[in-house]
Amino acid sequence: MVSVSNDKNSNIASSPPTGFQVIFREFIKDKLALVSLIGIILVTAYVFIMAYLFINVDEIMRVSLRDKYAAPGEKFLLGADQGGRDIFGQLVIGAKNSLEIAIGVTIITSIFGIIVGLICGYFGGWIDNIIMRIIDFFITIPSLMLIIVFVTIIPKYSQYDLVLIISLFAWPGIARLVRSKALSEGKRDYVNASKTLGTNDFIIIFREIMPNLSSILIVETTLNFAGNIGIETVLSYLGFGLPPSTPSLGTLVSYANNPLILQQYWWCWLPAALFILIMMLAINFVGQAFRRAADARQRLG
Amino acid sequence: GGNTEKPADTTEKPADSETTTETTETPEETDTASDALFDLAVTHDGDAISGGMLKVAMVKDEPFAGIFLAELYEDAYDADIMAYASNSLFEADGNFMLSDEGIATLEVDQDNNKVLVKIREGVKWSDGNPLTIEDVMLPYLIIGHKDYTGVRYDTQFKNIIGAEEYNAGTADTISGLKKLDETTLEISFKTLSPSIFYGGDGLWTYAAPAHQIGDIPVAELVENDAVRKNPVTLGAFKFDKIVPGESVQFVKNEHYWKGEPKLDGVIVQVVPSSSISVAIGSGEYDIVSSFNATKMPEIENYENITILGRPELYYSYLGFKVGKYDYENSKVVTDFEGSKMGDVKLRQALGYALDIEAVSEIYYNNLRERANSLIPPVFESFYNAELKGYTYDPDKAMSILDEAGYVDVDGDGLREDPNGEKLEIRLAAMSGDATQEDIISYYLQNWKDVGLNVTLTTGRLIEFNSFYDKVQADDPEIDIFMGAWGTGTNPSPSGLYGAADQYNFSRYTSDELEGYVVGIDSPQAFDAEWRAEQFKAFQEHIEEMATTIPMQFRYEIVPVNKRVKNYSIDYSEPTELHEIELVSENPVK
Amino acid sequence: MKTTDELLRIKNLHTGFRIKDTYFDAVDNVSLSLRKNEILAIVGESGCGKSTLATSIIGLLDRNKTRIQGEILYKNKNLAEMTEEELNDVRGLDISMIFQDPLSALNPLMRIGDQIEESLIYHTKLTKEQRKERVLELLNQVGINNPERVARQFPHQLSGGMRQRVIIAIAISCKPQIIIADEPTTALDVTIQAQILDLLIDLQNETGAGIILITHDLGVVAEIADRVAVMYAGEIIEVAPVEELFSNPKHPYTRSLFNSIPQMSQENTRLNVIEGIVPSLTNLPREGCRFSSRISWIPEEAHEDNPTLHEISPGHFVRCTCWKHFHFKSDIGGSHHVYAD
Amino acid sequence: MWKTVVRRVVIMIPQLFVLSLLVFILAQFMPGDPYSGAITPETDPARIEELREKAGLNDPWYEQYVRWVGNLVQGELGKSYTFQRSVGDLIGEKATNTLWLSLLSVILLYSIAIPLGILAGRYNNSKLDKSIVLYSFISYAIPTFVLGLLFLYLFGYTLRWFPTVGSVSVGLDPGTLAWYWDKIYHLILPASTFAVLGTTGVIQYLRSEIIDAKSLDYVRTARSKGIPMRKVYSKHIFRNSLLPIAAFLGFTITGLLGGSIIIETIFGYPGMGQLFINAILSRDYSVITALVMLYGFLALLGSLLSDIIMSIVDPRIRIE
Amino acid sequence: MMFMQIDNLKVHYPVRGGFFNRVIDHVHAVDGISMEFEKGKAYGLVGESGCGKSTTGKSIIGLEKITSGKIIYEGEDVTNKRRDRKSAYNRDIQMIFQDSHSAMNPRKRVQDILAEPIRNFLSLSPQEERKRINELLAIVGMPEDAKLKYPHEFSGGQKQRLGIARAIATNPKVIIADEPVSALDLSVQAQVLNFMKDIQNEYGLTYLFISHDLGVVKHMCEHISIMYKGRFVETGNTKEIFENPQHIYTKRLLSAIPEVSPIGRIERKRERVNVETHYQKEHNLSFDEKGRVFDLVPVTETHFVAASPTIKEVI
Ligand SMILES: Nc1ncnc2c1ncn2[C@@H]1O[C@H](COP(=O)(O)OP(=O)(O)OP(=O)(O)O)[C@@H](O)[C@H]1O
Ligand SMILES: Nc1ncnc2c1ncn2[C@@H]1O[C@H](COP(=O)(O)OP(=O)(O)OP(=O)(O)O)[C@@H](O)[C@H]1O
Ligand SMILES: [Mg+2]
Ligand SMILES: [Mg+2]
Repeated sequence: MVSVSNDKNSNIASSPPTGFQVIFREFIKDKLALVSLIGIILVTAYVFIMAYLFINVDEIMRVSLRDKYAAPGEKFLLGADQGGRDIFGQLVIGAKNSLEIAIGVTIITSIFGIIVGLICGYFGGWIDNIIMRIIDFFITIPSLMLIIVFVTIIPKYSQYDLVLIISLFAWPGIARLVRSKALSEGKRDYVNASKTLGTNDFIIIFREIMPNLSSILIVETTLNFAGNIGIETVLSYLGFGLPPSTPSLGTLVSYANNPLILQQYWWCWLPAALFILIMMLAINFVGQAFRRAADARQRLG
Repeated sequence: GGNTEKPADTTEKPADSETTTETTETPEETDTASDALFDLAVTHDGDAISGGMLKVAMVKDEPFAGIFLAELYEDAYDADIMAYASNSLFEADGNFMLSDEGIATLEVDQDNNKVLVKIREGVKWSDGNPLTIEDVMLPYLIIGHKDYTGVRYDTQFKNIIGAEEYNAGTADTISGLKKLDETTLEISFKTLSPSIFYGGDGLWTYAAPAHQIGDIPVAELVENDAVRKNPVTLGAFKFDKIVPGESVQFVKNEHYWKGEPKLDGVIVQVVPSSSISVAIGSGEYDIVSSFNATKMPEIENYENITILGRPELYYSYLGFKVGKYDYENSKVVTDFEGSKMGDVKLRQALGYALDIEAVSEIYYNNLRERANSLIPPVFESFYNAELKGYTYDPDKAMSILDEAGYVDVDGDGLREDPNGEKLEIRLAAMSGDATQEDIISYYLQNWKDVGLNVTLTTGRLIEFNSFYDKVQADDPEIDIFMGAWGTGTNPSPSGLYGAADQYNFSRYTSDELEGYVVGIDSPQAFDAEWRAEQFKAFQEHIEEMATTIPMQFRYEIVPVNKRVKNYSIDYSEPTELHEIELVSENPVK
Repeated sequence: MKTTDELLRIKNLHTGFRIKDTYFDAVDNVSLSLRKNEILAIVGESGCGKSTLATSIIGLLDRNKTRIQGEILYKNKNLAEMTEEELNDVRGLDISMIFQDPLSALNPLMRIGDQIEESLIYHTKLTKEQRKERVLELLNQVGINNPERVARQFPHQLSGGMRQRVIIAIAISCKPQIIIADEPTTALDVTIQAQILDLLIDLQNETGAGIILITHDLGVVAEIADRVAVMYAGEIIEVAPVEELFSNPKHPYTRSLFNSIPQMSQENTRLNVIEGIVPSLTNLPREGCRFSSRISWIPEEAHEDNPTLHEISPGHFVRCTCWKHFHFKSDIGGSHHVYAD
Repeated sequence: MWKTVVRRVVIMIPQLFVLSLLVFILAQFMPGDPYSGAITPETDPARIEELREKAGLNDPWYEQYVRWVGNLVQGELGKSYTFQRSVGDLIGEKATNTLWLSLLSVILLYSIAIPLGILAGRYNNSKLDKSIVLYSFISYAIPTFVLGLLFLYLFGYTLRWFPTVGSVSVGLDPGTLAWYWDKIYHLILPASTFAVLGTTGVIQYLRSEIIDAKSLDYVRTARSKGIPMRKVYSKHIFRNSLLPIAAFLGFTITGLLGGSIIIETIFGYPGMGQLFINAILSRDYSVITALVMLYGFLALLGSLLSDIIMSIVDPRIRIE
Repeated sequence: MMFMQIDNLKVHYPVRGGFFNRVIDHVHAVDGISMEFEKGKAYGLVGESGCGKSTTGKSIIGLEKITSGKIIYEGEDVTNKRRDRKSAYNRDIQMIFQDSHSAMNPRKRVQDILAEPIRNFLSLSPQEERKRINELLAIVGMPEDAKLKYPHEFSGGQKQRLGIARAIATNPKVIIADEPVSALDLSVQAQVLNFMKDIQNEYGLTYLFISHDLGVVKHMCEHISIMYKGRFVETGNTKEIFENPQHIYTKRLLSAIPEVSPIGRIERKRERVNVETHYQKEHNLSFDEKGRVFDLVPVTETHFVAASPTIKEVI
């Protein structure tokens, strides 16, 4: 026992566990992650600025029949689709929509999942039992199917409804992960110490345990974020995503369903597909760097 | 598919926005109204090989239902497949009227409301059993049976004397059916109209193999193997193997009454719309049915195929709600004053504002054209070619609106109604493929260009089923709607424009209109000329009232591989399936 | 000592770990020898390099991250220069090892019998039946009562003491000449520890193997060791036969250690405290007497510049001559409130 | 063991019950019903109303629910309106296809992922490892449908190596070798898409397990026995790292079932996923509800299967 | 004067299993122990792993649910009040944990760690709080600049001292120390033990000192209880236990402790073997049919041993 715990001590002692420094060092070490991070920030900023300040959605979505499948060039930076609508504009707006949905879903599910997970993991007992049953239920049900069913029954649905629907099915996964981490974290003596030192449960949960899970939470949130971009595009691809005439990456990519477009009018789908691919990759690289930062054993820096 | 032997199907059906299904089962007729954009028949030369399998692709994104019995099927694709092994008794002439060429002949006794159906002797089912008059009677007993759950037990069917009693279970059989001898059946009707010559009024034009399915309880029929797996048929080919929902393999029917088919067999396969074009290019299929016109550019330049085309029995329209249906009393109540769309000028303006021409050209490659009337030109004798229709003319639209007092008073670029109130017109439109969304947004744009604020009911395109649900229920969210009808072979407006018709969706009726609608199907209409006049007057009247504005007629195109010989989709010179030949072992690539 | 008795000779061994592209020696110029029939204990505080020394001998360190210099002579061959394949012929057969944590040292998914049998497969020519028999024999030998059953069980089904016996059985399966035991009893309760220690003594008496026993528990050392090497900061600072060391410890570090054992002290007296902490690998003092900073009251001059092991009596070696000047700090009234970073 | 299994199955019942309620209520909210599209001018609307009445669509929802659950319990899944057949038969047919697809996907997935994961783990930090990791990242990042479409286009349309429609060619006699082969041939494209996409998780899991395992005590013990490295890897490291993967099998299969919706849509493969989308589009409730229930049930079975496998392969959690 | 008493304390953990995960059995982690604490004394709790030592400590301080039994503190029954976090009882009784590293939140600076009990139990102004923290650091011999560091920046011994500083922040009367030094090296262990003794003397603290190391317990405690399977087999003052062990289990435990002297080890080994065989033989006599430890019977006024009512006379 003795030497084991000492080894651990010395390991951790050699590098402080405080978040940002470690993360920073990790990024300095891993150039790819750094480039990814900067790229994500720049692209996101660009997309949002363009989408909110410079691009008029109505303008973009205006059908202009004479420009059907216009090739990339002067008039349209990335060409036009079958409705003669600017692909670039749609890409930007679509990216904005996908990102907003992903962000929305990530925030909602993270907050909800983290709170529920922490409470279950910390308190245990019947609260945990009941909520875990619910979570088990959610995890085993065929969520993609139910999302689709939901989308078809909501009468006047919007982007926000979509966020809520996806969130409804996405939080249990996070809650379960957080719970298991909180469960093991809650067994650590500093939690016991806080209890004996008179700190109340909610402070322990949110001020003691949560910060210690923060690195895992960051990693999970990042990877979930990537996943949520994915789910939106899949739904849009299947035709159950964003409402029509709302530009979406999934819709753009689904143009590739048509072999003619796939081959000849590649500009309709390829930019969106590449955007998704690169975005997911970049987020993933960043997530991996976070993960290494969170796990002392894997650190590079 | 370009089959030849389907009997007349008189029913009109709502057509959804894209598929060509509703009309694929139409019989052939000379296409006279349009200057042949396409060939109607292939002219591939070369020596035919003996036998060979004809590969037919059926463009469809879902599996087919696989109910291979004319009395029971509901999915038009099933009918498409069955065409190769059809149980049809009659053939039709170029005017869609039943002819004497088929297995059976029809004698109509107008005075006594009776018809005689006589079958040829020596016709055999695909299993070698002879066709009997019981086989002709069986379908009536199936459709009329109390356990029958299909839609074919309808008003028309009840026109057969004794059908209702039989259906209620109070009679063991339909009293109006009388077997006169081994080859003749007499059927008595309550009334008869010209529809009888098109296979309407309750006449059933198919036979069913009584020796195979006669003893199967009607309730169990639809799931029976005799319907699903090994139907016995009368057509040129017979069912051989079926992969449910995906494909069917036919082999030639040696007992075919017109002679042994030249092909060994036919394979019909469901092909998703996304892969069809490439498959055509690589010669995967010999004949492609239900090919969507929007995909035309994808195959235009292929050298290995001939593209056949013919007008479809179809029109799409813009409907205006000008009243309600009174479900208590089963009648249409027109109320121009109380309807947002009550002003005929407003309706006309909405029509003139639509740039349907551009849509037809760009999206449909001119495989659709601006419709000017509610009768497709194929029905040459009924079609009113003189009508101008509402061709694209935004200036006219604007001046009409100005005239009618729809002007922009608050300066937002959108017109207010004559009272100066904001005018928002709610459009219900059906969902379809990606193109459909573009087109609808383009139309909305068209209207905006003339200053009309038209928005979508529910904010999105509405799925086919619920679209008709809402339209039929007079959903207050709907001011105007875009629908389509497949006319079938009998373009009679009854059922769609009559004073009691639930499917009179615009809820317009008037004495004048009702006069035409009733007239067209009255006994007086056995006088063809008089009937034609009524048709033309009907079309004129609707154009004038603009409660339904025709939008598009469409073409059906059938890509055919260059190895296929003797194939035609001409309504008047139909392909004889048993005559089709192939000129090479392998498809032309 | 006769050289024929000598099983293993370590000469100037340096084992360094690579940390950020530099190698830091965790074992720094260690020379030692092990004789037949001898239990050599290596003691020292956590992090002083005991385990590193042991794993260097058997060659289990990750070659990409470590650097081993010097000689580890066994049967006139230098283990430090052997390839993995050559080492595999030695491991298990001639030299085997016992690890500290008996639970994690056994494959949780493998039956006990199979785990013991494994080394027999590669080092002996026994048939399957013979091996099975030998497994039972071994289990018997380490004092397991129902070997048939235990052989079929999985590690988690055994208690800590049993598992450690199994590990010992694995270690002795091929009758090795040398057994290296790295803290074999630290994870066990005292009663079980006693049993395991007794078992080791018995085994050694039976087989005549040389045992290197690594521990930080001086009590354990006193109970079973024949000779003791005390390590500090990667170096051996004192080597002596066990009675000699316990009765006459010389190096200030050794002496401090003895005086910090509660058992040794009189009741209600203060325990001895060594100022400062064990330096970590990256900032080990590499020059002079490594312990000097922790006995600051001993004048600089008292330490040797390059301290070497001096044989002060037969078999008793001490590094540095500062021991001559050592007296307890508490003896001169220092405070125990010491803060050092 | 059996007791535990039975217990788990018993626990599934309330879950399925809640799911059934949820699904049923949702289905009630769906606009339209199967008869709403069945209109022709000659069809008496009263006839349609009569058919609705006959089908019980006008009853209060709870009555319909009770009836539905009652039938469900008896294994009677209802009748598909669009296909006019018993849903059980219909799904049975499609389920076979989907199961074939899943099965082949799983086989392909593991036969790609396991060697790659093992190589990456064993030679970690090597060039090989890095390229495997990169591959796994990319296969994670690439959206399913993009990969599917590319495969379809490349191997299906352009190279024409594989068929692009259907599940089997017509004309072959079911049960013959040629028929089986043809089925597999039709499956290769969708299954490989599936497999490629699924590899990420397995590769990364295996890789990190193996890297971790290398420094575990029991591996050190094994090495100290002097057995060859090759054996240490195969008997200790790989075996121990692979066992959990075997246990994932259940989850993987349910995951694949979920993914089948997308894959089958892309490849037009007539399985349950495609059936589901079509049923949604045609408001074929009995099919929708039955499918959701079935997927839910399979998911539960999958997790049960995983638990059972886990308890079989891992003696530590062996259940009695 | 007994200012705290534990009366027939039991902590049973449910064991779940069978159908529906019902409770099918209980682990009797602590199964009826009684203790009395005098002010300013140190009580040792010794026993092999899993015998219930930690559970005892945790249940006293309120971290575990007590199944039955009573805790009387300063004449008041506090059994159910322990769970009220801010009660006076909780302020007066504190704990030092075995693993000093995991007992401190790695995300918090030393000053926040030390401030936690102060903020919870004492209402001090920020200045007073800062003063108190400085004071505490001085008590445990750490410089003030330690305040701004994180726990991982300290060595094991230092961390343990910080743990002690935190425990004494609210001037508690009782400290439960669960293996406070078993993770430490000898020399560091000495530091901490010395230090614990010092503050005990200075503040009159009462210790419940849990350890498996008899040497340490002997050094620290006046009174020792030997625990086995949730019950006491023997309790008495240190001298009595070491010089006159009564229970066979105590004897076995004592004989297993290695002497720090090689002299006489052969005899000790022989002795161990004797005790062991004796233990195996006597095992049935020393425990009841179910292997449960008998109730305690007095040997002297302070020395109690578990013995079967029938063989009481034999002892
Ligand atoms: N793989 C490694 N990489 C880098 N440093 C290491 C590694 N293994 C050990 N060390 C360092 O080498 C030094 C000696 O470690 P070693 O494990 O040999 O000590 P030890 O005496 O066995 O200690 P303990 O009593 O805690 O087991 C320590 O400072 C340790 O931190
Ligand atoms: N939460 C729990 N649920 C069930 N059993 C438990 C729980 N905590 C402890 N136990 C059991 O209670 C008994 C006493 O445990 P405890 O931790 O008090 O022992 P200990 O004497 O402190 O042991 P150690 O010296 O290993 O710390 C053990 O058998 C343990 O397995
Ligand atoms: Mg060590
Ligand atoms: Mg404990």
